[in-house]
This record gives sequence, structure tokens and C-alpha cells, in this order.
Amino acid sequence: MSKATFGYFPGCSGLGTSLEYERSTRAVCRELGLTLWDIPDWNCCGSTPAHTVDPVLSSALSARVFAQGETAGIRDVVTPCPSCLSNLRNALEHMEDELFAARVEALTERPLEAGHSVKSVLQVIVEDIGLDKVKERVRRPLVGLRAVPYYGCLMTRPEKIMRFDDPENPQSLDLLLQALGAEVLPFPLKVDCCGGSLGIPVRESVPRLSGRILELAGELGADVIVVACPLCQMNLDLRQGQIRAKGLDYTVPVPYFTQLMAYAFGLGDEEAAFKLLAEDISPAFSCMQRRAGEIKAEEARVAALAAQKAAAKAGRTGSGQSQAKSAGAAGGEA
Amino acid sequence: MSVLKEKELRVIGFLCNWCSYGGADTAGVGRFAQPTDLRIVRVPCSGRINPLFVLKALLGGADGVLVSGCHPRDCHYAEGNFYARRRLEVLKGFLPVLGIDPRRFEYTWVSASEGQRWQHVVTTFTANIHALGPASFSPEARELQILNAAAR
Amino acid sequence: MRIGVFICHCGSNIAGTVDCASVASVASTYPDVAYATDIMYACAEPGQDAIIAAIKEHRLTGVVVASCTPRMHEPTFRKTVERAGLNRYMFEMANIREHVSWIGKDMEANTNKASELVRMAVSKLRLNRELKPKSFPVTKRLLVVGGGVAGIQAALDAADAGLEVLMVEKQPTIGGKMAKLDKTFPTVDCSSCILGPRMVDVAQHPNITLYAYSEVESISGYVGNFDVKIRKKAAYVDWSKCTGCGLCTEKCPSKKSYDRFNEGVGPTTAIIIPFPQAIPKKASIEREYCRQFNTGKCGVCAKVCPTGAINYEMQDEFIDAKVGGIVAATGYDLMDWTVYQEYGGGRYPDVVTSLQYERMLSASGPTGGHIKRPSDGEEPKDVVFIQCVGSRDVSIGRPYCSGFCCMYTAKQAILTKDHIPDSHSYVFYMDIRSPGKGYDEFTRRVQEEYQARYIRGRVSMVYPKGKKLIVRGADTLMGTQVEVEADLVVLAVGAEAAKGAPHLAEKLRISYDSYGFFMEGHPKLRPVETNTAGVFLAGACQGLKDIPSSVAQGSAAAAKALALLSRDMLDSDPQIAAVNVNRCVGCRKCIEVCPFKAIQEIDLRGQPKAEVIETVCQGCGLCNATCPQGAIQLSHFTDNQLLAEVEALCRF
Amino acid sequence: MVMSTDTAKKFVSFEALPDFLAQLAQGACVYAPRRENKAVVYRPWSPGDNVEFAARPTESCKHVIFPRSEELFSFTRGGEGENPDDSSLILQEASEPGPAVIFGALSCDARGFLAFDPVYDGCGTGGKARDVYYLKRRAITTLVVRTCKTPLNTCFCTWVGGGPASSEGADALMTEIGNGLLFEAVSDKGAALLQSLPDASAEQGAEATASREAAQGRFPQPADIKAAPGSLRALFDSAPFWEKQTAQCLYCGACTYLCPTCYCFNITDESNGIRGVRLRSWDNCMSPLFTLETSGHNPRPAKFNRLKNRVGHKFSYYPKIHSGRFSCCGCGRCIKSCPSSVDIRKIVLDAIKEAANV
Amino acid sequence: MAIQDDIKSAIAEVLPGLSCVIGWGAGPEPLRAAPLFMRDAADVEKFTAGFLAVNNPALFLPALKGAKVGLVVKGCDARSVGQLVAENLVKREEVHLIGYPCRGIIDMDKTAAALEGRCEPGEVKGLREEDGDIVLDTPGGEVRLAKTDVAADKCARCRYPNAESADVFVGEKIAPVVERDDYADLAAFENMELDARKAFWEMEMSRCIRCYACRNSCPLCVCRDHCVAASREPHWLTQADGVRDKLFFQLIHATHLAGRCTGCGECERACPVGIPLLTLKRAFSRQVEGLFGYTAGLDQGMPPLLTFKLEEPAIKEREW
Repeated sequence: MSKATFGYFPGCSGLGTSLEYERSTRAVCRELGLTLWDIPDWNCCGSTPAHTVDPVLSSALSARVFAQGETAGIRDVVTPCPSCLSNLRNALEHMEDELFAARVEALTERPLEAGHSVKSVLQVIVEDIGLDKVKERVRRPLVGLRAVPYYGCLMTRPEKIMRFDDPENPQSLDLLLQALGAEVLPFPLKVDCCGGSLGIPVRESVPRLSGRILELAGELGADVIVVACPLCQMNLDLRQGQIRAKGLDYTVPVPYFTQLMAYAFGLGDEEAAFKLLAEDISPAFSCMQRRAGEIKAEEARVAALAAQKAAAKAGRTGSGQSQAKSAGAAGGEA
Repeated sequence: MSVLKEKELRVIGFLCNWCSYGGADTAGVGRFAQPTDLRIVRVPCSGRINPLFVLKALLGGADGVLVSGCHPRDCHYAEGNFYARRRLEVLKGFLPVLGIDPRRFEYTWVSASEGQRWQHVVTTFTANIHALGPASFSPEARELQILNAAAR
Repeated sequence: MRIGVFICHCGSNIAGTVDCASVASVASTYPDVAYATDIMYACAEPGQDAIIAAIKEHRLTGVVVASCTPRMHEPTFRKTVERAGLNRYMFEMANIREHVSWIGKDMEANTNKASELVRMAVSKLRLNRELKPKSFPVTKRLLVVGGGVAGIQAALDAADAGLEVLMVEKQPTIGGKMAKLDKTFPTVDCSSCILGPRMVDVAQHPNITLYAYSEVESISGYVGNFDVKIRKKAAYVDWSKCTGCGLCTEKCPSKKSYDRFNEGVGPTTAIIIPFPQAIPKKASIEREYCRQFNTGKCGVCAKVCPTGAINYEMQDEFIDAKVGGIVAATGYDLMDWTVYQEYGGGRYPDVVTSLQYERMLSASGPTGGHIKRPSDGEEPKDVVFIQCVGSRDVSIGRPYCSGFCCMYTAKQAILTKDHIPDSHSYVFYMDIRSPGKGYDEFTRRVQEEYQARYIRGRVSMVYPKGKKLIVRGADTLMGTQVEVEADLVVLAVGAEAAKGAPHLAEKLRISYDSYGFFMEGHPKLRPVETNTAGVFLAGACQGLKDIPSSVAQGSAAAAKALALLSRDMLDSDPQIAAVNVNRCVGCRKCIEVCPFKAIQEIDLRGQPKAEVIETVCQGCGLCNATCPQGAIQLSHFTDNQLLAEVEALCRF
Repeated sequence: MVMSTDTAKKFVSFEALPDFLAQLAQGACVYAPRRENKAVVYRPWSPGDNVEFAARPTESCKHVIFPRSEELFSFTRGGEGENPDDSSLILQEASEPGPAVIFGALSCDARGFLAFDPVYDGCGTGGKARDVYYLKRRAITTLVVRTCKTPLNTCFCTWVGGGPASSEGADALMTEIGNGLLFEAVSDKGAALLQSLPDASAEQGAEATASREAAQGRFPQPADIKAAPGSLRALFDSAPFWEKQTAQCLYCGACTYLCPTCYCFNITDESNGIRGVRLRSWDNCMSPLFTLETSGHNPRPAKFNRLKNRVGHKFSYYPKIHSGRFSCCGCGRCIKSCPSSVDIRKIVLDAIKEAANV
Repeated sequence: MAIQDDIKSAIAEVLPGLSCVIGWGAGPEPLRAAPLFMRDAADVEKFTAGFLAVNNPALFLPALKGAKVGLVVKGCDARSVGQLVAENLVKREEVHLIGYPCRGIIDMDKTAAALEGRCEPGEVKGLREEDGDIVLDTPGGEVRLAKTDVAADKCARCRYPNAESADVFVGEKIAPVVERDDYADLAAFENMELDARKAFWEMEMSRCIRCYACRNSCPLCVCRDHCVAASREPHWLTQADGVRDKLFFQLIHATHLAGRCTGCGECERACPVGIPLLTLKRAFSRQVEGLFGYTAGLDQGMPPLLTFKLEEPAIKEREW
């Protein structure tokens, strides 16, 4: 059923802007019994700079990644980055066409064997590991944390290529966060565009697009926006200041889901790597703890009330009937 | 009267009147181009098709036989294609014992509205038969060979 | 035998890619062919006359016409040869148009194929026998399945002409979808004002028996003599006692039931009369919401009913009826639009369907005709209509146009403005499809007079923001993105065949397409008949159509049924099975497989033999394929006739 | 068919046999017994084929002269196209058969043709109804029979006038001696066939004679069935006797089709389009269709009627019109190959006994 | 043999209530028994069972309809009866079945092969059974053959040696030879290439003499006198002496038996020219068992090709 060993492709961000994603991913996978084998001498997946100008070159870069895996006996690859995933998948898809494959292989100078697959870390955790296993591993439940899941535009789309979750209303991250104990707020913009790499050529696009996401999260009262994409994370987190400068009245930490998993699993600061976020996460955790306290108190109150009622019922058998009747009527109108 | 040499093979279709024959008509009305090999025998229902017709054709020199009826549950006669499905499936599995490639016989379901599907079925089946080449089952020829050698 | 062969050019339809003269010349060498010629239009009057002349001149005893599909003109030519004095079954067709000329351009291959098809036809014809139909009596009663406007029209027309009509309606009331509408386009007249009287007519018509809250359980028999079993579902109210006073619905304590009639706009009670003008105006209990059924404790309705009509023990009832013809008028349902996650997938209360909106607009609806947002009951000011939600969308497997949404959306935009003068309507559309009398003028009026803003483009996302819904989409005319802050979003949800339509089709033994719409006999020439004799179609069950078209087709179906049932006797199709008693060994295998129970065992001088009940046999030939000794043969499709066709092609 | 000269005895060693057969095959189609799977059948011999001498042929060789199905003529419709009233047929005779040699048949097989000959030569019609198809083939076929060394349990040639070395009906007889075969021609056709062979030595001749006599000694003493014709006629209406005798019969045609003396046929036209052939094919009296009349009446409706006819024909009705000769050569194939173990000897003997008791 | 006497007693006991009992008696030669129709005590004395009890007595049942008949049956014979009953071709109450444990029957072709070089089976003068062997008295002296070497192929794959449906069972039931039929014989046949299989049938069928012993020995062939083999209406076959028509008749027979054949093998045994006809029928049986899980002669109800299911889970229809 579940496969425990994968070739690991960190992608370029993993060694730079998304170091916290990279670290927490490795830690979490380890905890879940997933062995990640680094693909030796990997290269760029062929993303944005390549695929916008030359699809063959782009696929050739991806193909080389698979070929590198092949030499190490790896057929199933996992990557944390949706953008890399998209490009790697596209390459495999396009190379189904023999003519295209021939053009790619002319560049790579090595034919690619059949049977390669690639998945995102999120997909592997949700589908191959399963949320039950995640739940089992939780040591510090995120009870009280109000989270909005933000998948970004690439994780589930295009549907035909990604073949994961509902393309318009994905649930996997929602369920994962629930498994960690968090309160997940329905987030209508969960697959909206953050502006992506347009932030560089069209500068004002990110404040507008990411701003909309942040604004809605703020209106919903989210403690954190949980992401799974390095580029989204950068736009929402690193550029939050810029967006605030344009009028946003809201500050929110934007952790990767793997960071929250590491925290919930009770791993250390090194693994959770919250320090590497631009926006401080500690206010979120404070809110969480305060709310957790309230929840606990409420639960205690309800339990006490129930115990009281039960005791009263046991003591007053005579009037038990009328008690039950009124309860029944109340239930009916509820 | 024969197939066009080098161009066609002998492909025979048995089609139920209500669905598949109509589907073939729909394909025609839609001008969906198809190979010319197929000759269609119209029968009221796929249930009318005794598997022996298929065998008769195959032994008589047909290179391929295609049967098509209404989709299961859509039979104009309610149940005919259910019987056809069983009988034809059994027949298909039987053919190899005779030395006939089972790919020379297919049965399928095409409704009267599925002109495009019909085009696809005919095109695919005919291509498959061409890939298999002419059928070599000509026991008559062999018998003659034995006896002619004798009679000289 | 003296066979005449006529190769039709069909103008250039056939002659364009088939050398008809050459086919005729080859055909003249076929066995028993006494005359062969090519002919411009065989089916036209001169063509038919030429065939008749040739039959007489050459003393022909059988005719082959190679032209279009026999599904089209076989009846035509059969009549032709009959006029020339031949038996109508001494005729065969070779389909050289749909199966030859239209599907390929290779003249050589087509001509050869056409010749072979003619050879097959000649080979079969040589074994044809004269067949004579038998007469059987007709039951002069019509079954109408579905009590929407199409079914109502068909039933009333047939009943007015003196025919006895049974109407079966699944819901507790007739009226169908039209009864749910507030107003109708393009006249904007009150739907219930025009439909209501017709519903009453159905109830009061002496020739119509209405079975509401009933379904067709099974159908057997054949044209002229169908045996129908109707399941009258238990309403838990004895309708013979119920006066429709409505006291029970006022007192029912279970007030959170799903309101089917009102499309779930607001809750209702477990015992209901769907709406004030319901026909029949009788109460029925929705078991799944009823406390009596769920907890065993309640019985309020039984207590308050002044006539003691409530009966919790009621069981489904079955009624057997014999009818001569059947009109299927089962209408349509909206598709499950929640597949569209980008519109919320059903999560946002203020995203409603067009039919729900219709109920909100209706004065007799749950909001009393006041448009209120489901979420907070406030009056919306900005209403966005999204069209083609589940129409013309290949990505979800619905490539077809639902046909009437453009028009009702326009109507709803007008009504919105009428209800809330300071409101703004936005309509996202792909194309405006409004062919029809006064239709295009109507869609212009809504834009010009009612200032509805029509935006040509698809909506990519609807999401809530505060109390508003953000509708984001493209304006393809402007080439920009648009975002509208809406208070209410109305989806013009695509329609599909009514739930359970395929199931009914199987019972009726008619075909349906992949969307569940029933197949008509011919898309142009037999739009209300089906390929099953005696079964007719009316309304949206055959394909989506608006009210005037549905009514027209209802009348058309009635006319067809009347033409059929005006006769005292019908001719049975002689293309049925026949037993050769000398060969029959009485093994009963044919009896075992016959789907129509059309074969019985008889005793012939002490030997068991099979016998075909001629009026019951439908001519499928399953028995023929089953009989090991070939003792039972399907006339006109005998083993020898099919073998002749096979052997015309393959025999060394 | 009578030997005209005292032809010399010829010898062929087994080693030289293929060459001899090859030589024969130059001018004729040579049919020889061949083992095929579980059966031994007469097949056209070609170089490299073995001749099966060990096991006796499953079938008789009658089909060489009386084919299972033979084309009498073919026909084509006359009128075409512009001349539709022409309903004439163009007939074409079947192609001429070529000369044949049957090599290594059993002597009983050869004697079987003796039952055919008078029937097909117009006996009883004053020579008018001669069957040219049969006679032609009979004339151009040369029949070389072999001496049977041992009898099978089912053999009863001696009951009906035959024996393991009978050459009646044949053209030459061969007997296995030592490492080869000794041939003796018994007709001109046989002599012509053997002409090229070296003469056998006197010792070889004597050895062959001794071998034949030894074989004769191994064969059973004939039962006395002289009373059979009369007994069978007497029992014609004894249904219970026949029902009992035939209870186990399946009424298939194995006995008649394997029988060297059964000569019945059916004629059918088989056509396709405007062309067709008229076929004469074997028929057999065990089939209910054999006597089925168009009216639906069948004079031999039950299997006992039919098996009675078969036995009666061979041992009573045929002898009556053919000077007492039984239409049976005693090969025993009908017994040996009967799936239901019907034994015609037993029926004949039981009939004689039953008739005596009546 | 004690069991033979026990069977005789069983026959004698029921004979008075029956029109006859069909079993086996002495045949025309030592290696062959013959079907025996027992009507009185003297007939019963002639009864023999055992290794030579080859013929399937169920064959005679349809023709004897209307009178109650007794049959002594092997396991395979009982399946034929079972199938006739399932198809309502014979009334179960009109048959009285006497079963006994069958340890196999002789195959004449295999015996001939075993004797090759010594004599033909038709020259065997005597037979006695010893342990698991048969000892043959041949012109060249005694020959001992293991029964398993010369038993019919069907006996080596016998799943039902005891006539389970018998009204009376004589003797102790024995264990089946195999638990399931793996159709290894067909698999071996299919080691041949397709073209070789064609050639095989062409050659085999060219021997056919159209005697129809295969058909007439088949207990499930119901048409009998009305077989399409000789009919003109319908005209499936010509009378020409061609392999095509001969093979086609076998296909007609096999098709008619698809799902009904119990594999008794009488067709193949009856064939005088030794054509392996059972192979064709077993090819159908394998299909039908695999697709519909129906075992002819054991399962109740109509055979699978005379009925259907709305959903056929075993039929994987090809996608286009």
C-alpha cells in the first residue's frame, strides 16, 4: 500500500528561500517513517525561466532529474515544491509523445526508461501515509489554532496533470490541519493566485493578489495562513510588509504545513524552523494557547453539568418522567 | 465478387436494427469517414445472432467479424443482448482452440445516437484486422489440396 | 423469381461517390435478377412510379432498392411495391448511402462495396416469402406518464377527443416544473394563472383518471395492448377522505422537512400539500421527516384530521391497467451543480439555483414573493446571474445547451427589477440564445429597459467576503477581469433528463441517449414517436425545450396516439417467429429464453411442441438463435436468409 | 476381372517397396493404408509415407471408387441481364477421374465391391440403369489386396465365403514373406501393374503359399447361416424380437459408412448464387431421414425398423435377387467400430434360432 | 466381484417397478462390454460392471420418456442424467439411479497403443482384472497393463467418481481423483501455435466420414432425428465432402453443448476414426465454468447460455 522510500527533489528554493520548508519536511518525513533518498547531482526542474521560452529545454531539465534518479535506482520521486512538481509532471506527460520524447532525449543524450512518477510531499503524506498515522504521531495538538489553508494555484491544477484532490476546492490540507488539532476556517481563496513570479516583472501584482488573500484571512480572523508552496510563502510572508504599506491592516504568520507538523509532533525549534519566517509566529501560538484554555474550561463546565444532571436524575426517580419529557421537546426544536 | 485486392479485407458486421444499425446510420449522416471493408448484415436484435453465423463467416473466409447491439439494459427487446453477451463472450474464448485469432472477432455495444463511437469501433476493428492480415483458415483449400494431389 | 434492382443516386448524395450505373450493371448478373437500373431519386414520386412500371413491365416478383437506410425508407418502398401488386415483404434494401457513400470518398471501393451490398440484398430476397399481417383488437385507452405541462396537454387533447386517459405522476401533485415558475417568458404572465386551469381540467375531465404520487411499476405487452402495473405510493393519507383542508399541515410539529416543491427554499412540515393550487389537493406524509414514523410518537395529524383520513399503516397499492398507447412526458431535472466547487459547491447559502430563485419570486412561494437572501433574509441589491452552469461544458461531460436558460435568466432579471427597483442585475453569459417568437426582443428589453448588465464571460470564482459574495470572472468583450460584489448569486443550472428516466425507458423498451433523453423515432420526421410502436414522447424528456414547444409536442403526441387508437384493429407485424412442428422436439429452450413469454407448449398428437402466440411475439429472434435444430424461425430473418447474406460474402 | 494367364509371382523387398510405390504413383493415385492418430485410413500415398501393415484399416477403401460425396455435374443459370426470360441452365460434367491404385487393402475390402458391382451395373434393369460414375472408377482402379495373417475377434469373412487370402474382386494379392512381399496378379490389370517387378523364386512362392494356408487355419470356422435369408423374412413382422436386438443401437451411420458393401446414396443440389453442383453423397439406412417421405410419413420410424432393414438387406433381401450372395464380406468393422457394441453376427444367429422356434 | 453381485441385488430389487434397467453386459469381444437392457431376472444375471462399463446409459433416457427406467450409473453418467433433468428433458421421478463407486473405465485407443507391436486389441482373447491391473490374453502370451495407463482420459481428471444423485448407492464412496479440473489437456493443446491448431483440425476432420456417431452417442443431443446436419430449412451444411462442412458440424454440436456438456467423452469414444472431439467441447466448458461458474450435470437450473444476469462481473467487455 504505502511506499516508504522516495527519491527526494528539494528544488532550488529548498536550499534558499524555503529552508524552513526543507528542514521541517525532512524532519516530518523521518518521523512518519518515510525514507528520502536525495537524487544525486540534481538540477533545476526547468521551471518558469525555461518553460516560458522553450518547452523542450524545460522538459529536458526535468528529464535529467529523473535520469539522475534512475542511475540511483529511484523511480518514485517526491518534492515539496508544487511548481517543481508541476514541471516534472508536465515533462513526463509530454514525453508520452514519442516525437517530443525524442527531442528531449536528443538534448539529454540519454533515453529515459518508463515507469517514473512524482508526487508532492503533501500528497504522499495524505495518500501514502494517511492521516490516521499523522494523528497518532501528534504530541502537541494545535487545539485553539485558527488556521486557513492556502494551497496556491498549482497544487491541484491543471486537473489532468496533477490528479490530486478537488481542483477548485481541495480538502487535503484542511484535513491534515484538522488531524493536527487545529481549527480550520473555510477559505474560499484557497486556490487563488498569489501573484507568483509576476512579482518580479509586474511589481504591483503581488500586493493586489496576495493582498486579497491576506485581507480575507484577516476578516476570517485567522491566526496563521498555512501554505505548501515556497513561492506563495514568499509572497504572503516576505512581502507582507510591502502589502501593509499599501493599506493592509493585518499581520499574520505564514508557516509551511510541515512546520506546524513538526511543532505538533513535538520536534525541536531547529526542525520546526519558525525563526526563518519573516512574520513572527509566536503571537499566533499565544492566541492558540489562550483559546485552548478557554476550550478546556468550557469542556470542564459541560462535563460537570452533565454529571450534576445524572446525579440529580438518580436521586429523584419520581419526577424523572417530566424531566425526560421536557428534554425530548427541547431536542425536537433544536 | 470479392474484396478489393490489396485494399480491403473481408470484414462482416452483424448489427441489431434498433441501436447499432442506427448508430451506423448516424455515423453516415454525420459523414464520419470509415474504412470501406465492412459489410453489414442487419438483424433485429443481437440476440438473434447465433454464434454459428460468426463461425460460418470465419470458416467461410471472413477475415474479421464484428457484432454490435444495444448497450446492456437498452435492448429494444429487453433481454436479447444479455443473451448475446454471454454467447458471444463464450464464443470469443473458444476461437483460439480452432486456431482462429480471437481478435478476428469482437462484439460491442453501440447505440443509435453513437455515430462517433461507431466510427471509432469500425475504424479500430478494421485496423486490427489489417494488422492481423488475411485469415488463413481455408480448410476447403487444404482438403482440395489433399484430394487433388490424389486425383491429379 | 424475377428480381428488379434499382440503384438510387439520391441526387449526388450517392452518385457523388458511387458509380451507380456500374453497380446496376453488376447487379444484372446476380441470380434471378431480371432487371437492374439506376435511378435519380427512388423515393420521389417519379422514382416510385418507375419502380411500379418496371414491376409491371418486367413481371418482377421481388424488388431491391439500393439507396438510403431502410430505417428511413423501407416503409415507403414497401408501400410502393404493394401498390404494384407485390407483397410488401418481397422487397429488400441495400443501404448504400449512410453505409457507403457518406462515409468514404473512394469511388472504386464504394462502388465495389455497393455492389456487394446489393448482392447480399438479392441473395436474401431470393429466400423472402410473402408475409401477411394478422389483425388484433386495440385497447382504446392511453397512458400518460408525467403530469407536467406536456403530459397535461397530451392528456387533455386525447381525452377531449374521447379517449380514456390514465395519467401517472410521481409527485403528489401534477403541474411539473411549470407549476414552480413564477412568471413565464417572454410575456411575463403568471405561470400558475395559465397552468392552473389546465390542471383543474385534468382533475375534472370525465375521461381522465389521475394517479398522483404513483409510478409505473412495470409494462408488458405490445402496441394496442400494453399491460401496465401502476404503483400507488402510500401517502399515509386516505385520499378518498382527505378534503385538502390543510389543518394537518398547520398542526404538524415537524417543521424542518425539506420542501421539495419549493426546492428547499425554507422548510416545511412532514405532512404537506405541495402548494395551494395542487391537483389533487390532498395531503401526504413525507415519511423520512415524520415523527410518527421516526420515533413512533406523535400522531398529531391523525388527531386533528376532521375526516380521519390519516392512516400510518398504509401500504403501496398496485393497479393493473390495460392501455393501447403510452405517452412518456417525464420532463427534466436540474443537474447536480455542486460539482462546480468554484461556485462554492453548495457551501454558500446565497448562491441559489434558478428554480430556487423562481420560488423566491413566486407570490405563493415560501417568501411570499419577497426576494430574501437565504443567509440573513435581507433584500439583495446586487444580484448576479451566472448562465451555463452545467450546460455547454465539455469538462464535466455536458456539451449540450439546455435551451431555455438564456430566456428565463432574462425574465428573472426583469422580475428582480420589478420586485426591487433599486437593485442591479448582472448576467454572466456565453452567448445569448434566444431564437423564438419575441424572444430576442425580450433579451434586448432586459438590457435596455431594465438595465441588467450583461457580461460576456465565464465566472471563475465565487467567494464570500463579509456579507457579500465576490463574483470574479472574465469580461471577454472588454478583455478584462471583472469582480462583482453580489448579495445573491443565481445559477442558471443546466437541465438533464428527469431522474429515473433511463429506468422508465428500459420498462418502455425505448432507447435513450447518454444524458437520459429518450430517443425519438427519427430526429426530423418522427420527433414524437419512438422506435417502439405505441410509445410516444412529449416535452423535455425527449430533449430540452421550453413551455410552448412542450405544449406543442404534447398535442402532437396526443395526435399520434389518437391516430393509432382511433382504429378498432391493428395489423400485427408478420416478421415474427414461426415453429416448424415437424422439426420441433419440444425441448422448451425457446420458451425458456423468450423475453415476452410469447411461446407456449402445446400437445400435438401426444408430442410436446412449441407454439408462437402471434400477437405477443415481437420478432427479436432470440428463440431462433436458441433452437438447436432450427425448428423455430424468425420470418423475414430466417437462418437461411441470413446465411444467404453471409454466403454472398464468404464462401469458397 | 478373371485372370487370363498364369502370371508369374513377383517379389518386392520392404526396402524396395517405396520405389515400387513411387513408380506406381507416376501413373495413378496410389491409395494405401496410413496410420493417422488413432485411426488407419486409406490415403493418397506420396514418397516418404509409411504403409501401415500392422493394424487393419479402420475404414474400408470403398470411397476410392464410390466417393463419400461426388460431384455429378455443375450448373450455371443461363439467362442474364438483358435476357431475363432465359431460364435455361448450362450444365457441366464433373471432371474425369484419374486412374487409381488401392495398395494393401484387405481381401474383405475387395470382396465388398462384389456387392456393388451387380447393383451399379444395371442388374435387374437389363443393363439399362448402369451407373457410369461408379463403373468408370471401378474400371480404372487397380486393387492390390494383402493376406491377413491373423483374425480379429470381429472377423467373420469365412462365414460369407471369404478368407484371409481371398483375391475375389481384387486385381492382385500380396503376401508378406520374410523381408518383403510376394505378389500374384489375379487380373490383367493386376498383371500390368506388377509387370515391371522381378519374379519371385520358387521358394518364395512356396513360403507365400504356406503363409496363406497358415493364416487360413487361424481363421474361425464358418457358422452355418444358410438359413438366414428365410429366417429373416420370417421374422419381418416380429417387432419384439427386433426391438430387443436393437435396444442398444444408437442408429448412427458408423456401421454403414465403414462397411465395404453398403452402397446407398442421396442426391442434393448445393448452390451459391447462379452456380451450383449436384452431389451424390453417402446415405445410410440407419438414419430416420433415409426413408422419410415428403408427406411426413416414415415407413421405418423406429430404429428397430431400420436395423432390421440393414440386417435383412444384407442377409436376406440382397441374396434373394443376387443369386444367394450375401451383401456382407465379413470384415467385422460394423462390430469393431460400433460405439454401442452391436454384433451383427449375433443378430443373424439369434434370428435363425428365433425363426426355428416360431 | 462382490460389488457386482451387490449391484445385481439392487437391480433385482427395483426391477419389478421399472420398465427396464440399463447397465452393461458382455460385448462382442473380451475388451468390450455392451449396453444391457435388463427386463427380467435372467437379464440381471448378465450384468457386469467395472473397467469395461464404458457406455453412458443416460443416452437412452430421452427416447424412453414416459416409462420409469432404471440406470446403473458411473459418476459421469449421473452427471448426464443430472443435466437432462436440469433442462427438463427428462423427469427425475421417471428415473431410478443405481450408483456405485467407479474406479475408471478402459480406453480402447490407449489399449491399442499399449499393445502396439504385440497385437491389435481385437486380437485379445481374454481379460482378467488383478489389483490395479488388467491381464490380457494375447496371441503372443499374457500382457499385463496398469489400469491407469489404459483408462480413459476423463478418469484421470474425475471429480465425481460416485454418482452423488443416485437413488441407491451400492458400495463405499471413494475419493475423487482430482479436486478440480485444471484443463491441463487444453493447455497442452494450446502449446501449439494458432496456425498449427488450424492445420491440426483440418487434418483430423479430413478423416471424418459424417457417420454422426459423435452426435448419436451424445446423451445431451436433444434434436436427434431433427438435426440441422441434414436439414435444408435451415441449411447450415452442404453434403459436400469438405473439411469446412465437417468441422462446421462439430462446431454446431459443440455450440449446442456449450454450458451443457458434462464431458462424458462419448462423442470422442464413438468416433470410429478417432477425432479428438472432446477437445472442442472442453474448450467451451472451460469458458463457461470460468465465466459463469456453472458445472453441467451438477448445478440446478438452466445452463448459462439459456439465461443471463444484468451485470456479468466475469465478462470483461473490451473498451473501444
